Amino acid sequence: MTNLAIKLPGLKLKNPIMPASGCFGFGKEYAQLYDLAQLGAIMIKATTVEMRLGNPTPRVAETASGMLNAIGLQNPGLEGVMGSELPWLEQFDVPIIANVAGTTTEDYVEVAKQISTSPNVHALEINISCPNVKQGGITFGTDPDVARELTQAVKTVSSVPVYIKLSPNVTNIVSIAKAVEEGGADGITMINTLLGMRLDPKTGRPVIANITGGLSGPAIKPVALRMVYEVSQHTDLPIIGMGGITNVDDAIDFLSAGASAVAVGTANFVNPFVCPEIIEKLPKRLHELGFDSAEELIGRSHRL
Amino acid sequence: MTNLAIKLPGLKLKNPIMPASGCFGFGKEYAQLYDLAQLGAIMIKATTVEMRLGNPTPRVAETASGMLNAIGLQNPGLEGVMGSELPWLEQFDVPIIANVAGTTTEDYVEVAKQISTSPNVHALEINISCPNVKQGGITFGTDPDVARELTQAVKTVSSVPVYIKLSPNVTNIVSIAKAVEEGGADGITMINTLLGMRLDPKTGRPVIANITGGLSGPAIKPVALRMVYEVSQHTDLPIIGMGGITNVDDAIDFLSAGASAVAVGTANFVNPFVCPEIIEKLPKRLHELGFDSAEELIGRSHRL
Amino acid sequence: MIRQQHMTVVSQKEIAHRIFELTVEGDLVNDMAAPGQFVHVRVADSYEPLLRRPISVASYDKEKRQFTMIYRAEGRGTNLLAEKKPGDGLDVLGPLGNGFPVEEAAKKAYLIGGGIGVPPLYELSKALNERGIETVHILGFESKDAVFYEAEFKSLGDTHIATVDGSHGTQGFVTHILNELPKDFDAYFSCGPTAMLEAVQWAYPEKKGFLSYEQRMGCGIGACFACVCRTTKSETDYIKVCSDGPVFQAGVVIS
Amino acid sequence: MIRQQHMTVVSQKEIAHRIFELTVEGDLVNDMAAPGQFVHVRVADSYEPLLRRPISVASYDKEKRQFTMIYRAEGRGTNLLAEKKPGDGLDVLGPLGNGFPVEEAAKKAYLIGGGIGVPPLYELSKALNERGIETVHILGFESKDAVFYEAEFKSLGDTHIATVDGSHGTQGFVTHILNELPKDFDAYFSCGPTAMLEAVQWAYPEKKGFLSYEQRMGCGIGACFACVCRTTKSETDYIKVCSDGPVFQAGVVIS
Ligand SMILES: Cc1cc2nc3c(=O)[nH]c(=O)nc-3n(C[C@H](O)[C@H](O)[C@H](O)COP(=O)(O)OP(=O)(O)OC[C@H]3O[C@@H](n4cnc5c(N)ncnc54)[C@H](O)[C@@H]3O)c2cc1C
Ligand SMILES: Cc1cc2nc3c(=O)[nH]c(=O)nc-3n(C[C@H](O)[C@H](O)[C@H](O)COP(=O)(O)OP(=O)(O)OC[C@H]3O[C@@H](n4cnc5c(N)ncnc54)[C@H](O)[C@@H]3O)c2cc1C
Ligand SMILES: Cc1cc2nc3c(=O)[nH]c(=O)nc-3n(C[C@H](O)[C@H](O)[C@H](O)COP(=O)(O)O)c2cc1C
Ligand SMILES: Cc1cc2nc3c(=O)[nH]c(=O)nc-3n(C[C@H](O)[C@H](O)[C@H](O)COP(=O)(O)O)c2cc1C
Ligand code: FES
Ligand code: FES
Repeated sequence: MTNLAIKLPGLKLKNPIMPASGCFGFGKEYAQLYDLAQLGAIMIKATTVEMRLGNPTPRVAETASGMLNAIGLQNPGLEGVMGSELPWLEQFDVPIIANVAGTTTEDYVEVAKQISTSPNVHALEINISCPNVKQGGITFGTDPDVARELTQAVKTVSSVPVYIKLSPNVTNIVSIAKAVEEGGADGITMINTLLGMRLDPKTGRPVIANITGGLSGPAIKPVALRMVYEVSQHTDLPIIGMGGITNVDDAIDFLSAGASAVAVGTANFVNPFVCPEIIEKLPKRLHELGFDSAEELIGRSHRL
Repeated sequence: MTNLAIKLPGLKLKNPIMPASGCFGFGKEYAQLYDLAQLGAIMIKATTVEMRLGNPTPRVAETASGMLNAIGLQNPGLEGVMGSELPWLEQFDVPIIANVAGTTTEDYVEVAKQISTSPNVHALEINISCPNVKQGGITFGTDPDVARELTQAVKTVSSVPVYIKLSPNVTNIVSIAKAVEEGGADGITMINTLLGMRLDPKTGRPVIANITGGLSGPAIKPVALRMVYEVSQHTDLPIIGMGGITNVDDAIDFLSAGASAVAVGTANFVNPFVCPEIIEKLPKRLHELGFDSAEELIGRSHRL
Repeated sequence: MIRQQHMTVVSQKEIAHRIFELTVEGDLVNDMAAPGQFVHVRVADSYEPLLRRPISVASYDKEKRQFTMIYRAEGRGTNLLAEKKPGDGLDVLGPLGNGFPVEEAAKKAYLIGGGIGVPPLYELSKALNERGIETVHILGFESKDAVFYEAEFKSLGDTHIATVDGSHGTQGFVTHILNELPKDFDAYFSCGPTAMLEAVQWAYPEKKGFLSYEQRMGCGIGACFACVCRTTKSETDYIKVCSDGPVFQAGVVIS
Repeated sequence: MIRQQHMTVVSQKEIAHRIFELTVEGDLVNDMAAPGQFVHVRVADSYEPLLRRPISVASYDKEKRQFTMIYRAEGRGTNLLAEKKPGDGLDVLGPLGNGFPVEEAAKKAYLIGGGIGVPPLYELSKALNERGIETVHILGFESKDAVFYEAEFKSLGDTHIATVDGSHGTQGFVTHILNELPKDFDAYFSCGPTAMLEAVQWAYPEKKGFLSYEQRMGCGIGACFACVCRTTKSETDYIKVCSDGPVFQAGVVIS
């Protein structure tokens, strides 16, 4: 039997496949389609201290093999998430990774402190990389010093292990990764979206109301894979990799590049069953490749 | 009649469409297919002081709506380019933009000084952004101070206007653009490729012998467009925009975003007639959109 | 229940200029619950185009396990959809959203549609007529060659057509017709461009009305927050067009 | 002359396991100059897959304006190609490269092919036979179900088949057969995996040989420097497989 289990700080994953934050809401919609307990974990939508209504619409636009989004961190706020979303998710035997966002360090600290006490939240994912919030947000992910300090602040208050979600919109992602490692992070999740834009050729206007948006989907996979490959060689932190994963071979690629688990974002919109399908196919594919466990695959590209 | 002509430092373009450097060799191959005099200009393959043999193969790999390349600046060297490639191109009434590459500032200065004296070289494109050369190259494009100094050094020796080609693999492309503006650049060309990677899911090995490669093609268009939009608002330099242009509407988008002309790279491999086809379609499309000239379109997205 | 199903194309026909009528077959039809629901269609087994396209259910037949969509081939995705031939497969996610509440009409209903907003009104009209409710159809199109289903609607009740260029029916918008018609109906149902919905809403502030909205979509099932609109309820209230709608009572959605 | 042409599919047939024979029609055939040339095929009008696929010309008929490719449906692109049906269009760039120099054979030639390297040898064999040259075919495949064109080659000359698993012909590689055959030929021509080309080259250092190479390609016409190989000429010499080849004299290419 092929062993899919992966152990990471705070997380005993049945398998290394989970939906990415913002692409799965708080699970309710996909629970209509399949049993969420199949998933390795669930990364829930970003939570901020107060409720947020996000950006004006249109918030999404299609691009070649990708999409842009500028949702703008719409979420019911800490109270809503802890009062209703997380308790509802307790019915499923699946660890929750809570995605934490904010504008100031205090925001992050507040959300991290509180949400990490929820019984089913096994880890935090600190979103220092969302390109769609105007102040704060983005700069945390692009300056190593700021990233280190934020990591330290969040670590101090969190009751569960802390993963920092890195932005790809940087010159040197390894330096950010090292900074958050120094700051005490337990792990890294990467990558968030690439900053992009689409114009309407007829009018010349940006299609997304927010002008720019975050590029995700198969188009960005080569960039994501390269960054996971680099970061995994230069830090000791485990990585949850993502960016354009659409099928079992994409998941294999990220594990090979050095990720210990993977998250699937945009592909959920194209095929809502993509996560259970990858989970189902993974054992057979690992077997074909001559591996007895998912764990053996991790980082094999470095060993060749 | 729709007017396609564009005037840029050193360049009187019949139309704003030209092939991008490295995707058109030195023109010989495409001259078998159509009359090169139709083109607005030609950006020739990077030239280095000495002949270079480039990287081992495989040098290209396909990705979703894109491709990776790691050619490694293979070229016949200054002597070969000036002695045979450029003279051959003199038979066509088309301005040449010579792409200059190197490992040290001295390399760039040497190539710029000499190649800018060729009669049909009307401008230089300084490639400070090639991700496929191991030393030098990449760092010039990621540090504003280094970029400024290189620009100054090249400007001092060049007999023709100097365009700096920016790398998208940076946190803040506007700061690099401003630096090269301060350094005396006459224009900017952007973007070069995004650094990416592909693995073979069977073996876990990188497909490209050089491990990583530069991502180009439709996949990167949203990133390129966003960067042109940003840079054009923060510098006064004219921009030759590129990244994923495949058809007339893509060209329109880059002009709308603030580019004064555009270059077509990867699409030449998919459709070798892409440049003349875009040139042919442009007048009709401009007319449909209510414009009498290509020039009027430049930067219209900022004015809406 | 929402399903993702590989359905089979039964027929595809161009019924007006670049307007296609596409009928597909599969069990997913069993779960259709009301006129006005939509499906999310994957037009190609490729990453480009990547996203599904939302298309309304124009009519369905549970016995035959078939439903029909009517759409305009406009952009990349719908043009690819127009290439599908009988026997081809089609990846459909649905049925999605909540449809029109037929039970809200008592005696007479106005069905007001514009362009590619017209299709869902067809199944709606059938359902209303089955309940003995009189339907009047006010349909707007760009021009004569874009008009479709005129005969079908006529067979169900009074049908008025407006075209922007006047090449067929009244010249102008549906509102031009509405101004001339009596207000003797008890409910109206509308689907079309947002500007039209707004105009209709303003025209009948005192009537019970139900409007079907459009928004750019990601997931189509309520998970991604792409398709939200603010509401008149409170500063912080919002709806998702895909899962809370696409049909909303008039006066609720701020568009 | 190199052309890009929207050709028409005449026929498509699976002639061995996942091996397809595809015949297309168009004026581009007129420019074919020698066996061993290839074409660069766009398999879909989409950005994904993006790049063209290089496929050898297996045979061509100028009178009918048709040529045939034989390929293995393996990855994304060739699998899409396998879906093409008669009447469909196919965007072909070609003819590309330089073929085999038939004039270099005097009396008897060995044609040595492996797997999907076998197809171009078919047109070559026809051309050699037309010139009155005796051809012997030594063809290697994975297994019995991957063997194709055995009868076609037999009708042109002695034909020896090797399969890796021994399910048909000799067990092993083409080199196992070559070891047993006399060296009474004056030229050999070979196409197949690089390892096979190397082995063949080593086997006959004293003979005139011509080898057809494969490399990952971008443009296919010599502009992008994707497909280069170093040569034995000098430290700084190189060739491009697409435009200088794909056929090179034995001993030239460092692979
Ligand atoms: C609930 C709902 C029901 C609909 N029902 C119908 C119908 O019955 N018939 C019909 O012809 N059209 C209908 N539409 C509109 C239809 O979804 C768009 O025309 C279609 O998505 C355009 O796709 P494209 O490939 O032609 O254009 P592209 O320009 O290639 O589309 C690019 C992206 O923008 C999105 N998009 C573009 N236009 C629209 C739009 N008007 N609404 C939402 N998304 C859009 C696409 O879905 C895609 O993600 C409906 C829309 C919604 C939201
Ligand atoms: C000059 C030449 C002639 C050829 N003739 C034939 C032929 O007659 N019959 C046949 O079956 N095959 C032939 N090949 C190999 C054929 O090009 C590849 O099998 C095909 O490109 C694989 O595409 P795919 O979509 O199946 O695979 P994918 O894995 O989707 O391909 C991804 C990318 O890698 C490239 N690639 C993958 N394998 C190869 C390969 N072996 N050689 C070159 N590029 C590759 C593809 O072109 C594409 O750009 C030839 C190759 C060359 C260079
Ligand atoms: C619609 C949408 C909403 C997203 N919202 C969030 C979010 O709230 N927090 C976050 O950290 N990442 C968010 N992301 C980024 C994804 O989690 C993921 O990092 C990115 O999309 C790359 O993966 P993919 O290519 O598989 O989508 C969002 C992405 C999309 C497409
Ligand atoms: C095969 C290949 C070779 C390239 N070589 C060069 C080069 O020598 N110098 C350079 O400045 N850019 C080079 N580029 C980058 C292109 O000029 C262009 O900036 C990039 O590909 C984005 O445009 P595209 O998406 O239209 O290809 C190369 C790109 C490709 C695909
Ligand atoms: S489309 Fe995703 S929430 Fe409506
Ligand atoms: S494939 Fe471009 S040079 Fe050969």
